[in-house]
Amino acid sequence: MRYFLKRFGFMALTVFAVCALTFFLMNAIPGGTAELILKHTFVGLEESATEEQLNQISSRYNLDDPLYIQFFRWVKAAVTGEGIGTSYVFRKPVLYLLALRLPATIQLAGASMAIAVLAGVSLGIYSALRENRISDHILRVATLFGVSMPCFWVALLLILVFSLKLKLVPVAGYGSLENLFLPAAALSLHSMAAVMRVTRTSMLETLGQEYIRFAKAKGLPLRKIISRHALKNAMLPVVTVIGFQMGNLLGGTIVIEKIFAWPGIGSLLVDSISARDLPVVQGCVLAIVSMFLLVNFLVDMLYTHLDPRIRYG
Amino acid sequence: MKNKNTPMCIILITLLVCASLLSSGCTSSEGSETAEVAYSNTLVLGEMWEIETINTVSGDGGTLICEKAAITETLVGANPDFSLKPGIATSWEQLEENTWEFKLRDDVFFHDGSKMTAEEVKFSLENVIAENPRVASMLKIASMEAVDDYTLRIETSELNPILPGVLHYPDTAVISPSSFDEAGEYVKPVGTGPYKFESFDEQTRVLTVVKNENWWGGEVGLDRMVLKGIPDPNTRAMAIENGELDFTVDVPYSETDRINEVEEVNVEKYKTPRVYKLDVNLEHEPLDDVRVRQAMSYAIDRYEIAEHVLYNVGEPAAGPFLPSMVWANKDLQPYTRDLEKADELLTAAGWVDKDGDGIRDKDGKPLKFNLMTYSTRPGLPPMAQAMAAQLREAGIDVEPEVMEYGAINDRRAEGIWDLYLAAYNIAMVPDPEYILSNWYMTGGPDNGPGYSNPRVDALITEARTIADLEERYRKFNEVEAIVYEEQPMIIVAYYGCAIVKKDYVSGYVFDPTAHDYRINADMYIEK
Amino acid sequence: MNLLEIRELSVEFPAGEGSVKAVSRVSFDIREGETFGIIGESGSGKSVVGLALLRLLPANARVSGNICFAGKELFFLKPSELRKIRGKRISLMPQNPAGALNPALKNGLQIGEVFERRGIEKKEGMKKALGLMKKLFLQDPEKLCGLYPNQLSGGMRQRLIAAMSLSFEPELLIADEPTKGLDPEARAGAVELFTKIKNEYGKTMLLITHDLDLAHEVCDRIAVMYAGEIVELDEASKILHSPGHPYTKGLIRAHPRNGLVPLSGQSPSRIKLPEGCFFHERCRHAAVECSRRHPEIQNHKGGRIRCHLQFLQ
Amino acid sequence: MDNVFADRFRREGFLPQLGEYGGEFAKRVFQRKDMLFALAALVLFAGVALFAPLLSPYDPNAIDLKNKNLGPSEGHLLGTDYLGRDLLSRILIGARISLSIAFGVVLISLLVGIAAGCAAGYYGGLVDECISRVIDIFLSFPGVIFALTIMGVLGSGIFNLMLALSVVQWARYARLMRGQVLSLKKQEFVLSAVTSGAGDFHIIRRHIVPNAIAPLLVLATIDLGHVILSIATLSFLGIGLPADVPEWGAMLSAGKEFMRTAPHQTIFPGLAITFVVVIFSILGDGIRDILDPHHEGGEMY
Repeated sequence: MRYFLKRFGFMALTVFAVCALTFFLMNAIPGGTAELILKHTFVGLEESATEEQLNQISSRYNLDDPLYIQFFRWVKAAVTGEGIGTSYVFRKPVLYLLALRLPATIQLAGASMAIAVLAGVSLGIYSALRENRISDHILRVATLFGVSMPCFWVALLLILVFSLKLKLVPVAGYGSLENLFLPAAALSLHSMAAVMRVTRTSMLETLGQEYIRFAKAKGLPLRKIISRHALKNAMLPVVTVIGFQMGNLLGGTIVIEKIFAWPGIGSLLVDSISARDLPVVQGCVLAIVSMFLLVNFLVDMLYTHLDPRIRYG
Repeated sequence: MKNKNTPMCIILITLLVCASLLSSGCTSSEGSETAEVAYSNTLVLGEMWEIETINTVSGDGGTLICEKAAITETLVGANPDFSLKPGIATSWEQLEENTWEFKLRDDVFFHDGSKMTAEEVKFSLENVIAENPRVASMLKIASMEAVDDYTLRIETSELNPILPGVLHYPDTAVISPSSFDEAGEYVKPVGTGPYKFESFDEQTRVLTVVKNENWWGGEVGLDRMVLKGIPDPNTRAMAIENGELDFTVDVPYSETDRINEVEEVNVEKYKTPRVYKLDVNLEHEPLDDVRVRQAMSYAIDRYEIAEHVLYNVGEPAAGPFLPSMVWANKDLQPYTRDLEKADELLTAAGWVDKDGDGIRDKDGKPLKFNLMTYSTRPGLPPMAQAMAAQLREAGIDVEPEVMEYGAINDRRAEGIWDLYLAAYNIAMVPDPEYILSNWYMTGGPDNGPGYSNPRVDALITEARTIADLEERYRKFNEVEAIVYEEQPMIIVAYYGCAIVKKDYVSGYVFDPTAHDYRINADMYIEK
Repeated sequence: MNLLEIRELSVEFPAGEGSVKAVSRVSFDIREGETFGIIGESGSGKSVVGLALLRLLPANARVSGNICFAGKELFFLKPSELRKIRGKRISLMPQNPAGALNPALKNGLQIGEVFERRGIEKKEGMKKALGLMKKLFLQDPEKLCGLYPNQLSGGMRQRLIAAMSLSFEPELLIADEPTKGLDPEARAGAVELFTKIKNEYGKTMLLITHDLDLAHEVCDRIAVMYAGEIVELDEASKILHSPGHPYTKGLIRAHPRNGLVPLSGQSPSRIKLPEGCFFHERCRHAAVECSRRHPEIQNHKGGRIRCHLQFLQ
Repeated sequence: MDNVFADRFRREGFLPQLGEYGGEFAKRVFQRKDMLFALAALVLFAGVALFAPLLSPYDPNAIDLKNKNLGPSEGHLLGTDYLGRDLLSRILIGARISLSIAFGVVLISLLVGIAAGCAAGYYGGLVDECISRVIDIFLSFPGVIFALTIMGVLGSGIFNLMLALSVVQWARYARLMRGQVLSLKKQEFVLSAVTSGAGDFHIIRRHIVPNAIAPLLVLATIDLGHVILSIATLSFLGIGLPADVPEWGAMLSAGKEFMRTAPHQTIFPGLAITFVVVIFSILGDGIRDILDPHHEGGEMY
């Protein structure tokens, strides 16, 4: 129990620190927030703003208060459940926007992770069982390229082939399964390769263990030995890597969502950063960090489930 | 121990199930797409910006809702030559220096069925004045009064000859009080235009509008229009080619000719009221020397830029106004490239290449400038590169720098810049005074170069009080001629717009006064 | 009646340019009902013999020779046939009970899986296994089944493994170094355990050990291995009380009870074996002949021995 | 993962016999064909980056509007870009930009990481507690996102990019360094230095840093590939380096507009990125395999 308290305490601290960091960072933007809001919403980026217009905006959004008071106000609203601000651009509460966008990101990241884990683990096992055969070598080289290719490049190549040449799936958009295909594939490639390589290594290591030999001596068929004895043990490092990959994946969603016009948190973040929509940036960072921390927490819990030697508490 | 682990498993499994449910959830939304088939006359439009909000009052939805979705209308309209024409106001008159009277149409109904009267117009304008500081400062309205149902009297706080022009600005379009809920929160645009708001999917940011059967202007061409925000030009191009769109604008300029060749798709190139211009920092030596500025203008090959950078989406420009504008000085021609003339001018100014490094110098100092620009408009960075290359051939070393908008503002505020390439709107308000006074008057808000010419100031101030348009425009033509000679801002090219549509989209008429493009009510789909 | 006949068994592992000769030309028989011991230093190849019997060696091992179990050539069996023998007719009790149990699976599952698809109801099998565990001095076996291996002591793990190996009443039980790494108390328990197995179940056993005490207690006949070869083979009492081979003598002298006189020198390199007798470099009695000619194993006084000295005198 | 390195080095007594071990290390490197290949490629690559101005057939910034968007031909081996600039020349110069930024980032992170790690490990107590918390926080969320936010504030540019990526990277080095210092502090030569009255700075500089740095260098090698990917990603999003800088990600970003008419502008820069990252992946994996055989080809991160 103490472990969990400590863990959650740290998670809360991290979220707070990240929010504070983002807040003060974003307010250090050249040009000033009031001017950016004014230009983005009312004037147009290229036109000039008058002092009077600026003052009007500043007082409307309480931008004249010292930063720490603004931040305190934000924290207070967040903690009391009032919300985490209102978007300057969308004219909607940030929480509402996040609720709108989060499912798309979870869907994309979830699908990619599912592909990465399923394909990565099966290919990894296959590769381990065929150690040093041709197919193993091919897979290992493929893995090397998988982790080295930039995912946006992969995405562009996929569009070029599947949308433009073969006309199998739409170029971009959101809504149906066929829209999910390319972004998920592009996003999962890197993680898939990473998962596969770890699975292979860990599988090989596990297959050399004494208890595998003993299981053979017991007369169990190979399939059973792999599925029951090898897999669970081999999964331990894989689970750790999945935790690491989650960070990568969330980072990757930003580019991928941008390319495929996917209405998720990642594209929202990029757009908000260029529009200096501070409350939304803040909200997106908050959401992504929370998601990442939560996934890592779950991964740790899964770890204890897989390995009875580890116990928190 | 067992119990401790089971919840974890359950959580994980739930998460996975959630993910799969979400994906199946989005397949079910396909159902609504098939419903589209029921409307035979639906147009799918690829809008060039992300559709972030439909709020026309406190958000930046004005242009979209008025010009692209055709839900709302402005009091004042404009002809293709930018002269004003009646909108939902039939006529207007300047009664006294600060008093205007607008007569409204008596046959206009809002989409909620209610009649539009002067009271509603007053309410609509008051709302936008309160929320939008930009509109407020352009309108300069002190008070409004509904004289009768179809007469609106406006008192301005100071002399404002451009008031009718401002009322053509899409943010001033009239919306019904039913656009707001009881708490006064904006809900949706209820306008008077040819199309009615139907839905806005905030997740996918798709705006759907349907035909307004009772439009005062007559029959409306389309049953339904679906607007999807696709900010990436390349994606728009691929989407219309793949048949996902019927109408879009501004595919990558480089793709226009190729896409025009694609079956069933055609591309039309137009000029829009926006210019690419190079601000010159007059406070920096030697840019204060008019000969240097003229030489630069002669060194820039506007035709090559238009052809190879803009792919003819846009044209070489002479002055700040489109030649088609009624008030434009039609005598001016774009500077054509003339390296000999540039050499003459620079040599006269004392700049010659003494050390033979290809860059001119004077008193041991090279002729070297930095050039800032930004990347939100795709034509700018390559244009900066091309211009730098062209200027270099005239012995002027220009170093282009693509920067964030905020950083550019800072640099401009601090005066740490030489040249600034930007794309400026020239008909935010269809009136020449707005641009000329903002750009060229001493201390004007958009007078980035710090240009100050008493003759220009006098001409503009003088024109303000002249009611006769011909006379007024003559003054402005003179201003144009002066700045053409002095080149405090080097106007490079007119901004272009490429309209890409399927062959079966008929009746489209390009409106050059629109910000990007305007959807006209006559547009229809030919089957 | 011989249950198992091993003829000319050789095992090599490739290593770099050459190969390691782990076992060379080993031949012996195990009679029905007897306990046959193989003793020798670590690395003498004795465990490899045990693994070779069940074809559990790594894939890269090169094995030659014949092994005939109850009239069947083990090396010619198809994998499915081999699985029918493994665990059911020949059981292996692996060395290192800690490694032989899968740390990620509960004990009960690991016991139960022996019965899977073997024509025995799992419940019935478990009942039998539980009874067996009780007999093998394991208290409260039901509770043990719900635990993970890391929650058991070394001795308990060994008994658990013994119970698994015996649960099918195999015709041959191979016990590989059962006392290795156990503390003295657990070791004493192991001796007791094997005595019990021998007496109560009357099993045919192949006991591979370096533990002379255990061999003394349990074995009927003993083979002594050195550098991959059998150097002496005879009745247990004869080997332990009046050994013929100098190596056996050395082994016995090295035993704590006999004064702990260690054998000098080291086992020869297995990649490049010396000429002549493999033991001559360490042999106190080595004659000229010993370094010239490799001795063959020969019958001698009812047993078999591989030493020139025995015949020179 | 980091501590695995540290332990391994410690176990092997890496530092007292650095030279000897180094020889062994080199031998093992030369035994592996993939690492030899990667090393050769890296040398080639570094050479290209170093001598890019000499090697490139054209001025990478020379604009030739009449010859824009040309496919690969004899005159332009990899074709030209949308302003008629020679793509091969730009990719060659791009090698220099990517590599120098990546080295810069890793170097800054290394220095900051060493300083922070030393302070935390050496002084312990409250200092350690504070620094460790900060490290944990920095490690507990996806780096790209943080870098993106910082770039959004600072604006694009080489220096800003280096700064943003360093801010993201340093914590990994700091954590590793802290672990190193903690175990070194207990070693005799440090203790004897302390008892002989040497100053803290002297001890850290003379005894701790030289003995703790090897595993950090390993991490740095592995990191180079990641940093290059991050640079490309940020530039692709248009917030890393401006589109006119011949950086691969920026080139890709600018070229994607011409994907259909001139796909070579998308394909070649992507290939260049992949190629370099593959090299660093092989090197990183190889070094780790050699130093830590039990961890063969394991976690990438």
